[in-house]
Amino acid sequence: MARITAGVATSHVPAIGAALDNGRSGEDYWKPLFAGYDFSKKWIAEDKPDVVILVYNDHASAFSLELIPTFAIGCADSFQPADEGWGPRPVPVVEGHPALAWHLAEKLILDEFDMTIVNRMDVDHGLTVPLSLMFGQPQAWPCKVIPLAVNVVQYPPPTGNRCYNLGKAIRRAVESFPEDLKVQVWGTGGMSHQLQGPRAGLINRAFDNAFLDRLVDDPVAQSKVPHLDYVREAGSEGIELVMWLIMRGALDDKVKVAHRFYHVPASNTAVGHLILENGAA
Amino acid sequence: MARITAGVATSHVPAIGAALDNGRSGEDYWKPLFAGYDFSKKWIAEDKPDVVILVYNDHASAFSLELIPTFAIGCADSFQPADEGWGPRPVPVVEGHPALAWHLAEKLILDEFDMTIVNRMDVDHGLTVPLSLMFGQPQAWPCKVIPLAVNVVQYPPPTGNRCYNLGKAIRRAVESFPEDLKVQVWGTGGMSHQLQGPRAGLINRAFDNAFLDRLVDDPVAQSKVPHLDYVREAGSEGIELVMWLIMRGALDDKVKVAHRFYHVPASNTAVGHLILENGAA
Amino acid sequence: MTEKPYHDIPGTILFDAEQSRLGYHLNMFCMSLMKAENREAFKADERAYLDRFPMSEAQKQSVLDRDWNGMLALGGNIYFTSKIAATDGLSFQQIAAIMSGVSQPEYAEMMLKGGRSIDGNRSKKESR
Amino acid sequence: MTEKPYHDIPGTILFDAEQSRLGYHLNMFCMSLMKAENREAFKADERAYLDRFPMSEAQKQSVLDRDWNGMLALGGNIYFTSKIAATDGLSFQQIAAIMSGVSQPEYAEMMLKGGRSIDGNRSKKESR
Ligand SMILES: [Fe+3]
Ligand SMILES: [Fe+3]
Repeated sequence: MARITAGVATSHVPAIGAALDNGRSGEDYWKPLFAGYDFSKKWIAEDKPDVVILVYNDHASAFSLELIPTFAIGCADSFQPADEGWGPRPVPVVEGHPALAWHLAEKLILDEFDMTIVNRMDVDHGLTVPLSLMFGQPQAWPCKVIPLAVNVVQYPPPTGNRCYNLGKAIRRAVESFPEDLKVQVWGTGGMSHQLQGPRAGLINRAFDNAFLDRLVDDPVAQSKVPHLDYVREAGSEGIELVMWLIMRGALDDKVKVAHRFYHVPASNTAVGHLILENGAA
Repeated sequence: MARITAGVATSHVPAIGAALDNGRSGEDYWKPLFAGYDFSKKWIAEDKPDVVILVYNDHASAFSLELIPTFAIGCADSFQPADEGWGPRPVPVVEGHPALAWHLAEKLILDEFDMTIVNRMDVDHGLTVPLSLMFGQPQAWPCKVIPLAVNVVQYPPPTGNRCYNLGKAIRRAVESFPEDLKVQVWGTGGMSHQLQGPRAGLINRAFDNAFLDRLVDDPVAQSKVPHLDYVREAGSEGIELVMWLIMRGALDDKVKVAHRFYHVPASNTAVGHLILENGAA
Repeated sequence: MTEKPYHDIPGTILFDAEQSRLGYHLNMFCMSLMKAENREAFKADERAYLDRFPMSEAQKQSVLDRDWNGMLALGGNIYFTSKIAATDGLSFQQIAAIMSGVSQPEYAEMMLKGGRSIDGNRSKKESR
Repeated sequence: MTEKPYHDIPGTILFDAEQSRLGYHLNMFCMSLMKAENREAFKADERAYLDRFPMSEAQKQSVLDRDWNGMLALGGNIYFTSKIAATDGLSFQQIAAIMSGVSQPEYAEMMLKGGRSIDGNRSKKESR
C-alpha cells in the first residue's frame, strides 16, 4: 500500500532558480538562503520518496486566461520545464507517475473534488525551484513527481478550507493505491510577498511566523482564515500560502517538525521552509 | 435580484441538429420527435429567459485528452459553434453573459466547487441542439447563454450527488447577483443510449421513465444512484443523465411539471424532455 | 488489468483511466482529424500519417482495418474514433451497426422497434 | 465598480473577475510575448504589434509608456505584464521598484532591510 511519509513546504521564488542555474548560489546574498536547505538535502537523501505530489501554481506559463483550472493534476509520463521567456531552466525533465496520478484523479473526483485532468503541461519555476532546493543539481530528479497546479493568480483561489480538505482526500486516495510507495506531499509558494503596485516589496515577518506556527499546531484554525487576511497581511502574492494547507491536510493531525527555516529576502519575497513528519503521536 | 424561474431537460442528439439543419424535420422519422417540442417553443416564447445556464458535455470538440475539466464555466462574450468534422452547424453564434458567468465562477469557487474558468471555447451539438429544440431556427438566439461543460466522456464523471449540490450552489450564486434577471437552468444529454461496441443501440424505456419520475419527485434519491447503475442500465453514454441533476438541484424541492415528453429513437438514442417550474409548493 | 465492477457489463468498454492511458495517442490521432488538412493527409497515405503518432502497431493496424471494436479495446474512445468514421463519410449509426455485428438496415430496424433490449444485456454473469 | 472589502488594501489591485474581464486582451497580448518570434515583432514595431489585439487605446498607451501601474489599473496582471519586462530585459525587482516609485538600489536596500513594513500598509482607512 502506498503511504504518505512526510510533507515539505517551501517558497518557490524564480530568482532562487536563476541564482542556482547561473552559479551564483555561493554569493553572499544567496549563501544564507541555500544554507537553510542543507539539512533538507541530507534529510531527503536518507529516506528518498518514490513519488512527490508537488502542489504549486502556474504563473501564466502553462495556463493563460483562456482556461483557468482551480485544481489541475498532471497525469502525463513527463513534464518539460517551461520557457518563461528566457528559455527553459537547465534542469532535468520531470518524470511523472501516471499510474498513481490517474488513481488520484479518479479517487478525488469520486470524492467530490472537481479535478481537471492534464496530460500535457509544461511546468514553471513554481514546480522546478522546490525540486532544485531539495535535490540540488542532479542529472535526473531522483523521484517521480505528480504536479498538482492550483489557481492562485485569478481571484478567487480555492478557500483554505477546501485546500486542507483536498489534502485529506489526497491522503485517502494515496492509501488506497495498492503498490508499496513512499509518497511525500509538498506545498509551495509564499511566504509574504507582493510583486505589484505601490505596495510591492511588502514583507510581514510576524504573519509568516504565526502562519508557520499554526500550520504545524492548529491547521484547522489556519484553514478558516479568509483570503482577505492573506492579501492584506502577506501581500497580493502571499495568497499562494493556501497551497501549503493541501500538504498539511495530507499529514497526521499531530506532526513532528523535522526542520524549519525562515529568511528575508529572496529578491522580492520572504522565504519559508518546513519539513513535517508523520508519526509524531 | 436574479432568480431561477424554471428548468429544462432535454437530450442533445447530434442527428436532431442535422435533421433540422438539412430541412428534414418534416420527414415521418423526425415529425413525432419535433412535435414533442411544440409545447416547449410556445412555453418559452411566453416567458422568455434573459439567461440560460446550459449544462452540457463536450464530445471531444473543445476538449481533447490533453486537458479534461470536470466542471468548466464559459465566461466569454460569445462562443462559436464547433466544427465537429463536417463544418460548424449553421446556427447563430452563442452570446454569453460574462458578468453573470464570472459572478457564478467566483461564488462557486468560494462555495468550494473547483470550477475551471474558460474564456475561449467552441460549443458543440451538446449545447446547440437543445437551443435549436427550444428556439427553432432564429437569426439570433433570443437569450444569453452561459455554457457549463461537464466531463462525462472520461470516467469518472462527477457523482450524481456532486451534480445535484452544484445545482444548489448555482441557485445561491444566481440569487446573489444584483441585476434583475430571469434565469433558466438546462440539463442536457441522455437518455439511455450506447454508441459503442457490441451493445450499441441499447435503450431502456423503464429506466428512463423511472429516472424522469424520480428526478421530479425524489431528486435526492436519484442523486445517490452510482455511475455503475447508469452505465449498466442506460448504456455507456446514458451516464450523461447525471447532468440533469445539476438543473434539478437549482430548482425548488417541489416543482411543477409543465411538460414531459419521451420518444424512441433519435438515431441511436432515447429522447427525454422535461420542463419544470418553480413555485409549486 | 485491475478487475472493476463495470467489467461485468457485456459488450461495453468503459473509458476509464486504464483505457485512457492505453489509448492516449490513438485518440489524439483521431482528434487531429478535426482539421481538414489532416484529413487530406490521412486519406492520401494512411500508413504514413499514422506513423506520425507514437501509437502501437496494433493500434495503427486497427485503424487501417477500420476495426471499430478493436480500436475501443486498444484504448480508443467512441467520440474520438467516430472522427475516423466522419473522415470516411460514415454516420454514427453505420459504425454502431458494424460494432454490433449487423447490417445497417437491421440496426436501423432494431432502433425503430425500440432499440436493443436491456434484458440479457445487463451483466455477463446474468447472461451466462 | 462594485466595492469589495479588498479595495481597502492600499497600493494593491486584486486580479478579480472585474479586472480579468477588463484586462483580458491586454494580458493575452502579454502572453503572446512568450514566443520569440512575437517578441521580435513587438520590438520591431510596438504600435503595429499592439494593433493586432483588440485592446483599448488606453491599454495600448500604457504598454507603450511602460506605465506598469497603469497597466494593472487597466486590468493587467503582474504575471502577464512582467512578460513585457522580460522582453525589455528588466527583472521583477526593477519593475517592482518602478511601481513603488523608488530607484532600484533604494528598493533593493529596502528588501535587504527586511522589506516594506506592513505597518501603515494594511488598510486605506488605517492610514488616513
Ligand atoms: Fe509563485
Ligand atoms: Fe452527448
